[in-house]
Amino acid sequence: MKIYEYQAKRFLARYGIRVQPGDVAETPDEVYRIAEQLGTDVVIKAQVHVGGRGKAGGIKLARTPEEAREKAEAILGMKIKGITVSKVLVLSAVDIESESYAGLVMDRRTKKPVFMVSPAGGIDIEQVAKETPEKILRYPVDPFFGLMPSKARELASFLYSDREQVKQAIPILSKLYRMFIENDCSLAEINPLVVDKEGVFWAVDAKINLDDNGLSRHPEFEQLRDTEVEAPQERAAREANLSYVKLDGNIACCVNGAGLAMTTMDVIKYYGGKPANFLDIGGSSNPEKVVNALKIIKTDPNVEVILFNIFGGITRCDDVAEGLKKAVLELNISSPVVVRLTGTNEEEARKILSTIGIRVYTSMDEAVKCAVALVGKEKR
Amino acid sequence: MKIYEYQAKRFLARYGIRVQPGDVAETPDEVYRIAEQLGTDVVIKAQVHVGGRGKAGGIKLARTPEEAREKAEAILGMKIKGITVSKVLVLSAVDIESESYAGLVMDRRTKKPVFMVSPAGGIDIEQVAKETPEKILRYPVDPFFGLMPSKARELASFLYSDREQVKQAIPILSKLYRMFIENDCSLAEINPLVVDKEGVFWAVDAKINLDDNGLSRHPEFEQLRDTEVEAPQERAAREANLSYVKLDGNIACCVNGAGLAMTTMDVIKYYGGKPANFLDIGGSSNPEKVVNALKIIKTDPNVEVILFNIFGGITRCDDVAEGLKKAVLELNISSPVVVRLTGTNEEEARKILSTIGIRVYTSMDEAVKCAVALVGKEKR
Amino acid sequence: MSIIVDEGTKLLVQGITGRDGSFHTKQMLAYGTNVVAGVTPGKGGETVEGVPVFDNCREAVESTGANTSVLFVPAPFAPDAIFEAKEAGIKTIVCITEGIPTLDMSKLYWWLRFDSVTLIGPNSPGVISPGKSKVGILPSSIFKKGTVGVVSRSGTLTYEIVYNLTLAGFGQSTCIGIGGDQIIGTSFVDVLEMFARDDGTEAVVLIGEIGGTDEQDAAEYIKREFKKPVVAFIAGQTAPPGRRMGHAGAIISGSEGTAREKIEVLKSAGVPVAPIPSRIPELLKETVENH
Amino acid sequence: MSIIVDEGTKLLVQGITGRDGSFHTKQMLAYGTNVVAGVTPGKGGETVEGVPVFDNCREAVESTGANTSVLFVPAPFAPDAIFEAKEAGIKTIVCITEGIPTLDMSKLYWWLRFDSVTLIGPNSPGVISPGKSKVGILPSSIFKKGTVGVVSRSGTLTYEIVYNLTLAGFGQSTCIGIGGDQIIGTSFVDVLEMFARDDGTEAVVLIGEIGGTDEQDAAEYIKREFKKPVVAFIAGQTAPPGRRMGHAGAIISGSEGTAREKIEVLKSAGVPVAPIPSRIPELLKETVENH
Repeated sequence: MKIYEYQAKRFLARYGIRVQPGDVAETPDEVYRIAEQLGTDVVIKAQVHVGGRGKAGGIKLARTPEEAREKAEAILGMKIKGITVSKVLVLSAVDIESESYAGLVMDRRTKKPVFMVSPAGGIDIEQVAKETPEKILRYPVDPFFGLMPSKARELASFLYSDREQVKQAIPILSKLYRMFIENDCSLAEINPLVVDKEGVFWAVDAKINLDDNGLSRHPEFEQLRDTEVEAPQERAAREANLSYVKLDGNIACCVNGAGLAMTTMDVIKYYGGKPANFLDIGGSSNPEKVVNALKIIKTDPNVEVILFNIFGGITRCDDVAEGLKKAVLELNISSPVVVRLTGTNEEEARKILSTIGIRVYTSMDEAVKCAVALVGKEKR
Repeated sequence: MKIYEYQAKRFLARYGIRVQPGDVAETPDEVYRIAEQLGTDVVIKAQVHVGGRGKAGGIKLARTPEEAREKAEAILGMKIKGITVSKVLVLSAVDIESESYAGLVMDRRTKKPVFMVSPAGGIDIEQVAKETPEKILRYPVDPFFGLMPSKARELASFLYSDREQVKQAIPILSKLYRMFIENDCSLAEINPLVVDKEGVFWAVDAKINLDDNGLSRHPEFEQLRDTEVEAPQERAAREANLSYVKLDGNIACCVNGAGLAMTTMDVIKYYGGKPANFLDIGGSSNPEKVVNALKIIKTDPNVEVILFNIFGGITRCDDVAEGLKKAVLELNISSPVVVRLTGTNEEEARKILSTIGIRVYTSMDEAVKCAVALVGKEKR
Repeated sequence: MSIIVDEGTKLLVQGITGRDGSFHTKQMLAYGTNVVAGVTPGKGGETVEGVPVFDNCREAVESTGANTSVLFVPAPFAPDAIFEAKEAGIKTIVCITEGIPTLDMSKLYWWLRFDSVTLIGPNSPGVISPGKSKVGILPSSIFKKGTVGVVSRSGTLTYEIVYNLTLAGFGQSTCIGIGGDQIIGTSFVDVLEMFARDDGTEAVVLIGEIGGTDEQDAAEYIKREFKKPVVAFIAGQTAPPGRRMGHAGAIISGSEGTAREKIEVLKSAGVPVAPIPSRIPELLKETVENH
Repeated sequence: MSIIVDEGTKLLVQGITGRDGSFHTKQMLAYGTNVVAGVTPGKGGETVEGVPVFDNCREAVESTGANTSVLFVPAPFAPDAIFEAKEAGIKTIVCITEGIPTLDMSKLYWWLRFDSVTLIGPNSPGVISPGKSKVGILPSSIFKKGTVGVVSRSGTLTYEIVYNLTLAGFGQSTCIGIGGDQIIGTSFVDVLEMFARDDGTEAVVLIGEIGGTDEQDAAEYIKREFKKPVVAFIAGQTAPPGRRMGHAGAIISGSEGTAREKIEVLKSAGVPVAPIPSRIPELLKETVENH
């Protein structure tokens, strides 16, 4: 789960890492008041879950509260990579002397949290990795011992040559690690970690992703989720315990299993179609799940054809067919429905679906080809 | 470091393990007041660092405050295995239904904290181990994962057959483990762990030893040390950073290194003598250490001969000789001193000691034989 | 021959009294798997489908000699259950459970490695050596005894591909779902190493997906030293970056983990990659013939 | 031949700028030990006795190829220093430091085992293979090249016994002080296993003391499979129970760890035990001759 910069900074502050004073605002007037209260030059930063805010004009400096209001008017409501900005973070500006990078990521290859530090801060770490890899020190942290003082010192020494700065950076890195572990993060980065003209350290920008599998241990994190920026279908799917990702095609798919669902999208593309979504109804056979899935699909106006791809195993084909029948009758589904069924109770499923005139295939390829052929051609 | 039952129970209580209400007292009147305040039958327990209190008459039940005062009079001041009782713990008596054992020890062989539980509580666990080993479950706890819930349950199930009791015992075992780890214990046992007639769990007796090497992490534990029961020589040695153990012989020894110090005792015994102490002055060459060592030896009235055994390596023989010379002159040492010196700067040492007429040997055996021969024969 | 599970597998089912645990115990018994014990704390003494239930793994292993376990334990209790199985001496653990916190898996991964315990999963559909033993939730009917090893990060996609293989006459030595999570106990390379040593496996079908670099590592390993023919499929060619596609591990992070890169790396290691699952059997046939 | 340290030892001194570290660096260099690097955080760039000092172990190992380290680091920092040495790739760590909390050692012990790193100590005087390399604080002059392996829980007692051996004409292959703490990285059995494989060692002198069961384990191992002649000495025959005799590990707890029991068990394993150190050379002579 992604959280916003302002939320990430509250995590950092709770662990004693210094962040700039300021607050989050949703209107230009609020921005004015915050700037007035701060009484300093301020930075106004769009709060969105995508990168490239700066280039898109989502970060601006203001010298007066009036200027802050003006700048906020420009940022609030703007679109960054398709996302409308509804919140900005207003912060006292920092007089930057140097910028570095300090981040932790749960690394799949080493199966350890990996600490990455670079004196080349303020830019995307992937770019640094590509262009000047010698400027990154990567250290896979042993999960049993954590970040030992010797290693915190070694990382800090890679960032700074001044011994006083090394000394000050050590506890920041240790706190960042503790924050990462205690909150089940999958990513936590401070970029840039700034030293100002007076030698004070500031986490000027921060990003935290929380491990979805770890959320169960932190029920309070649910309130960090910004349900307003989720596509309504995605919110509904999450609440119905379905895996759904909206895409921009017109063939909706409804599949049991994530790998098969991705593959169904790939096969649609292969045969010249465009998938409208990723949707995994999971392994259980509950007909209600199918109804919920169709409710979600129905709200997507781009959908022209609905494709079911069910490989019965634990999932019973007849259960899916029952749910589909119920949904088609209750929800007044107007798009044509193409169904591929194989496996457990396939025959029973065919019988159920034949009563409502739905085409059933055994082969995924045939079903997909049929769905692609139906696009733009037919209303049910 | 050993601590008293009343101190151990404060550790347990801090971790939420139930102990009987009560307090520690040093006079019969205090015992009376505590018993009066408790308003129940009370148990009066001698606080000593040795086992076998019960058999020695150091634990008594009293039904009234008056009776408590009487019993306390008998216990306070009594000697248990040579130790004078100066403190008693006064506790509300518990109506015992069952007694079990739960203990943790840092195990040298498995290099792990080992949990031991036995439904045969209230008796010495070594005795249970010898006579009915099938009544003990030993579980070496992985130090990285700690006591996982599944294992706490398994241990609890070994103690109790009643499922409600199992459920209640699980958190007690988990708390005991956490207490053990967080306080660097080397031993922590509850014996007996009692279930009373109402099904309530009580840690009726408890013993905790703290890891000497871990004390540096817990400076506040120093105040748990009862310096009054230490032999005065031992306290002085501890304060001077020397390792000293008082024994009941008459040949004092002063050695560099613990293994050689033990061996010197063994060789004294082998040649028919009796060592007055174990004393290791350690590896450093500081003459002051030798002076401190002799100050301590001097306070032991049983000492008739003083034997130095120095194998010079890092320890310089001349430094030891300087210290010895200084001490003999300043402290007015009347017992004969026999010295064995070998190694670094041996010649210089011989010269120094020849000026004060001390016999110097190269062979440990010869020095020891000389010391043994001198017992009862000579005053310097 | 086969790998991981076979006739010698003596299975312990952790969470046997639950809905999924009892259902799949029945299925596994029906397939012929030697299910010797179950564990559910507090339910010791009961039986499920004739299988004795114990309160803990230690008693189960001591009483039955179980050497393999499968987990149908809810995520919050699964790390402890894995821990317990290992402490009881189990050497192969198959974790069906999904949703275990990644940090817990990081610790367990290394801790199990230290004692050479094989963990399949978490979030795995299980392992089957057709005709010998099935451990997990895979639908028995689609598998056929043979000499193709199948290894996959997925569940139903594996069934889809195995179904195609079986229809085309390719039986399987062992099929393994290594699991869809970010940190899993056994990687493609680990399984390939086992297949390399297994006389019963003559060719391998590798089913990857977006996210991580496990397929790239496999490609490198194959190029370096794997001698048997391999064909592959990568799911998620049309998946958008930055979005998790069901599996916790199926996510393109930054530029890492795209299907395109995986396909290219596999191809450059000499592994043909099928564009869609239905092409796998013919590709396998060609590859085996040209090998 | 020899074990643990030899001509190939490239030594890193952790805590080299301290009083003990610099003094013993000089001594080790004088003995001919190949001291290639030192580490003291914050002192990188300095030199001690001509040895370059680095800020951390990683840089020291990368720059010098050090394969062994010795610790002269105060107890509160020693666990981290051991950790750091291992993370930098050091495969043999000799810990002179005394007073490390036992719980820290418990964790480090297992963690080092997992990667087959040899830890000698803590609270060890070091290791010497006479004429080849000395790592630690042992006084050089008493040692003599030869074929007797010496292993001991003690410091000066070892010197005493080696002194007797050398005077009697018995040179040493390697002498190891395994350390006087409760939890130590390398036990008697571990060292005996190394001596068993070492062609340069023809007989062994084992110097034990009260506390623990390491000598009993050694006796059992010797009885079972150790083929070379062994003689032993056990210190603390007159030590009272329940009192710590200097070394953290030298304590009789309950009925465990008495000298009497150790001596009996060793004798029943066919190991002659000398009553006092001066008897060891003659006992060794007899034992070797009768072997």
